[in-house]
Amino acid sequence: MSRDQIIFVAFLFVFAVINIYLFGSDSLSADWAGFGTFLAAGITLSLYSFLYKDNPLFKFAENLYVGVAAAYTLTQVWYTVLFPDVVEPLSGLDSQSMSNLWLIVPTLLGLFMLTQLSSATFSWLSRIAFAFVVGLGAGLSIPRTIAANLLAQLEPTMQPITPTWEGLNLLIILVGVVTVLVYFFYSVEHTGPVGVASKIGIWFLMISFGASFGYTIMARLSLLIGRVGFLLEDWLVLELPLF
Amino acid sequence: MRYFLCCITLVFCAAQAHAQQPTGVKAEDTPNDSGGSITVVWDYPESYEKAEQIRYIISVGEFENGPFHSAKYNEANLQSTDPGTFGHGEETSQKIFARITAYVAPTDPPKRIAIENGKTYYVQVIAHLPSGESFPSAVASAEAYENFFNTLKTNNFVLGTIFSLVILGGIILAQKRDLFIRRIAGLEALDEALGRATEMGKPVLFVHGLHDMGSVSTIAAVNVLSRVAHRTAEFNTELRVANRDPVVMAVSQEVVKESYLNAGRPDAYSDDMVFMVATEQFSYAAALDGMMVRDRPATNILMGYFYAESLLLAETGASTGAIQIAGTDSYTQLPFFITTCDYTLMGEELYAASAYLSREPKLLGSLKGQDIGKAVLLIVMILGTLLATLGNQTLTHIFTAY
Amino acid sequence: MKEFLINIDRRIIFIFVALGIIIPSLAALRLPIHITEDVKAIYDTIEEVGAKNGTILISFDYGPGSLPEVQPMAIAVLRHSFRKNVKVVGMSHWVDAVGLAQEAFEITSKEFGAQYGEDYTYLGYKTGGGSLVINMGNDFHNAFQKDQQGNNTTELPVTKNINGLADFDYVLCLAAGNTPDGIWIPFGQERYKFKFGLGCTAVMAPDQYPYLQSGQMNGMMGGLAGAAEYETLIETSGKATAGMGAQSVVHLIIIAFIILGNVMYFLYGRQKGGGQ
Amino acid sequence: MLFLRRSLPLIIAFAVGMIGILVYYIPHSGAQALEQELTTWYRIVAAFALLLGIYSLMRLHWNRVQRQQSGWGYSFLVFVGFVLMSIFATYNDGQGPLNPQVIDSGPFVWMFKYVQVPADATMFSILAFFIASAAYRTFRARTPEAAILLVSAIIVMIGRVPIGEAIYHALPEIAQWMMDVPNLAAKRGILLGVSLGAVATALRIIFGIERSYLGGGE
Repeated sequence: MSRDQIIFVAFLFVFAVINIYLFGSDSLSADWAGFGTFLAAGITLSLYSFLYKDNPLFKFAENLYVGVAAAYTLTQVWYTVLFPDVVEPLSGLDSQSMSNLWLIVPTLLGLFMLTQLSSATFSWLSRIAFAFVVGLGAGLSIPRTIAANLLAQLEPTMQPITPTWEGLNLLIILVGVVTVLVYFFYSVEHTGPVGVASKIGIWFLMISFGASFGYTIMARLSLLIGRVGFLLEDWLVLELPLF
Repeated sequence: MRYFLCCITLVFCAAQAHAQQPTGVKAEDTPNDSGGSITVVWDYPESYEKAEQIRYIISVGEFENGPFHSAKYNEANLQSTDPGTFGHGEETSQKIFARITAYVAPTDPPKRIAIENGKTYYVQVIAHLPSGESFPSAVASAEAYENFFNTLKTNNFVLGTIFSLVILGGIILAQKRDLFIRRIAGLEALDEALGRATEMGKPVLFVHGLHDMGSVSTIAAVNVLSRVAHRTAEFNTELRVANRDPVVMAVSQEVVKESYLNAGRPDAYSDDMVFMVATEQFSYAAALDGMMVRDRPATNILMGYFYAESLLLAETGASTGAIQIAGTDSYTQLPFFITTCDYTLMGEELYAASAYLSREPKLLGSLKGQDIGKAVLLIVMILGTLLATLGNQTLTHIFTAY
Repeated sequence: MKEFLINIDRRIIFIFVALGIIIPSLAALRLPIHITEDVKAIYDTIEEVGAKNGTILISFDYGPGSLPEVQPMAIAVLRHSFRKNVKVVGMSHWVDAVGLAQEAFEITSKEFGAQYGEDYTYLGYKTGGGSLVINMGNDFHNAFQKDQQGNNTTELPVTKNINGLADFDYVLCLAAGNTPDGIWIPFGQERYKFKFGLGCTAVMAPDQYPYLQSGQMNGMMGGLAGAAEYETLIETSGKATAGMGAQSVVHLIIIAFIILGNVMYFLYGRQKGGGQ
Repeated sequence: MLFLRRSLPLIIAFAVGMIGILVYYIPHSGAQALEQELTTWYRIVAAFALLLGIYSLMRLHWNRVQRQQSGWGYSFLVFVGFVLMSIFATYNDGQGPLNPQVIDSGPFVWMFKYVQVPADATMFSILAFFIASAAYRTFRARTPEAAILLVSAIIVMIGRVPIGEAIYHALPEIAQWMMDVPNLAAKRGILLGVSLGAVATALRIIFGIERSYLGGGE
């Protein structure tokens, strides 16, 4: 046996022993909830085995998850969109709900979309559906982007600069916004005053990327804290804090 | 003395009573809506204290001489804070307005009757004092109708139209002649890194992000790949292109093949240079990490849209000592590339690089149009702040989303 | 020593991180939590809505991948709402949020005896993103004709008087993706002018500051730290507060690694060129 | 035929795109009704797009299984998860697929809680370890810019956790200022640029200049 195989077997053994103890001592109840916690712990640890190296246990959990998650999406689409918004209104059509007949249009477009992966004879139908979704999405977004991301962002930038802390902050914000825009300006070479401005822009960008960087690290660590909490409290059933 | 004081109070009360009657009452169709609403405007009382005491009730009737019924309106509107409709001037703070959408008919039980379009309504504003007295105003009339243009969005419409014309104009211009784009430092770094791989006689690894061909970043990445492939063909360096999406793989094969053909080295191309690695995010990263450690490419190029796997890829690449050039418009992943790669194309720089390399009119023209847009925003912001500091907020108000 | 430090197996570093989280999790390391204005603003708004017995909309837009960060926010806000008699309507733009939202409602409604339909409802997931928000803004009952359990929204006491998004006293988005800046602000807040707040993963938080200053968003909770602040404000100790000790310790470890790594980098110089 | 394949999609994209823009500026009830109808359609077509995504994912794995490509066993596993979960969804805790979904009990909920949640939640937490390793081995101040980035990251990381205040009382305020001022400025600059880009891309789509979304075969 190779070293990796020994580690693998030892890992399974330790996991089994712990669980036998947990079920034996009634820390984990012998029902679906208890079995679920056992399974969840198993999946969690299988995924962490990636830290040692990429291995079948990790791939097992990862691929099982992909299938389950795909089916979960399918299920929600059926129960809260397709069934109540399409199937029910169309199957229960009567004289009062004739306006629901319009739903045939998006349903057909949706079915057209599914032809994309079919033979070449029909796949052009999917282009009509894509044209509808992408075209409408583009149209709806243009005025709203201008309102929410351009105008609404310009107005608070253009405020009176007063000789106070707030005024200073407003000035710094103005300098930052302007220089960052200069950095992302491609029609002029970055030399002379433009070069200086774009250099200042880079500093602002770097401070903000630093903030994002710190926050991202924070986020990943929080996730790990959450998982460790699950293993300690839900699986090993420890009363925290111990000391 | 006491008598004298009483007198003054009496005179003052009389004057006050007269002043309690709401003045300047005007009614008109509520602008920028689909009808069913009338806006009533009247003067603000002389002082804040008085305004606090008075309770206004609006009566609506279908005939000039009544009967009038009390109206339903949104109480939150009973003030003058709608600069979009009434402007920013000093005089707006001297007006009060209410939007009426229905009135209550005195039937049993009382019935809510909605304002109809195209029908004349007569309104009266009644001021109620804490003392129980009430003072009705003169009657005003108005008709509600549907509007065809939301004037609050005029600035939005104008800005959008101008910007659209600039972009479309830029694209048309770019089809006629080549437009100037500044030197992009990342592309020079790219050439240097490719040269390094040639010197060392080690392969170059090109890694696509996770998005499919529908994404702008993937299209940009493919344009960069075309340049990379051209160079590796010239330098006779080994190139490997890693993919997650089958369509991106097929497109990349075409692009690499064409670049090798253009460089006069069709013999050096094989389909195996462009390959699928894995479909799942972490499997993709893990497989590529393995490849980096085993084959130790001299140069790693990571282009496209990346998610959390960016760190796994760039960290392993850096630890093998490879020169790494990254480019992504995924701003959350940029910091990881900046700290682990030798050069990073940040956000829009990736698109600019792609336009620079492909010289496609739609990309070049669009980039140019966006540059003009940025220049306008830049000037507006500087001017607007200057003016605002000098006490003139006109420009700020023009560029406000209402 | 130098060789060891440079070529250290990364699995040794992994162990440091694991211990840096496990030990503080076992120990009672409680530090005072600093409240930021952005989180306080959300708390204050819920208080205000409670004072007038109003209704809020919570959009659950996160999946299990950010459960440890965002779920504590959901639970804390729901606790606060139910305690103050704020009515809550829940919905999702993210498909895998459904099970998590359900669980958050289940835990908190039991604690405060909140009644389904009277005090809260969960409408479930719908596709469409921006289109859905436009639909909800124009005609709420048309966008969500039924809740997840099949009840008509025109009949449920908590939703029957909601005709459009403007009728909500507050819209709070709990997000792990682009739903606030990609959907709620441009397609909803921009037009219907409702008060909007956000609870999001730490990854997203820095990107939201422009919207906070412009007032398009009135408050924000970012990441586990934001959730811990909210838990502190409502004076209940939840998973986020408990995690702050470990978070503090492990941040120090990471910072130490960055500094140590850079010191070595400047002492021994950079090594480049593939395959040392 | 060429008209149907090439021109018709472009005409549709142009028409619905222009309607999408114009109804924003028209408060008339007719325009609003049109907007409401079109967005309702959009939502339903978007649901089919999700189905398409799932179908193409499954087809990809099916091809791997069929051709027995290396690692096809894992692709098979995707199917196992998918089929099992779909059966539970159809069963719907005894209610069947034509009733509202049962969301508080049954094997479907169990699978979500004990398979999907732990797997998804764990996946990204793995990165915490790699960040630590990268912190030691690769997060380098290679350039002055990267140095600024790292210093800013360190300040924020200490300032946002309780221990920061214990180390130096003003640290949370400094971190907050960095977020509120320089970070905000840069993010707003990026936002303005990105929004202009987004509007430009949307315009190119509406005017049929950008066609990549229609797939190849032009």
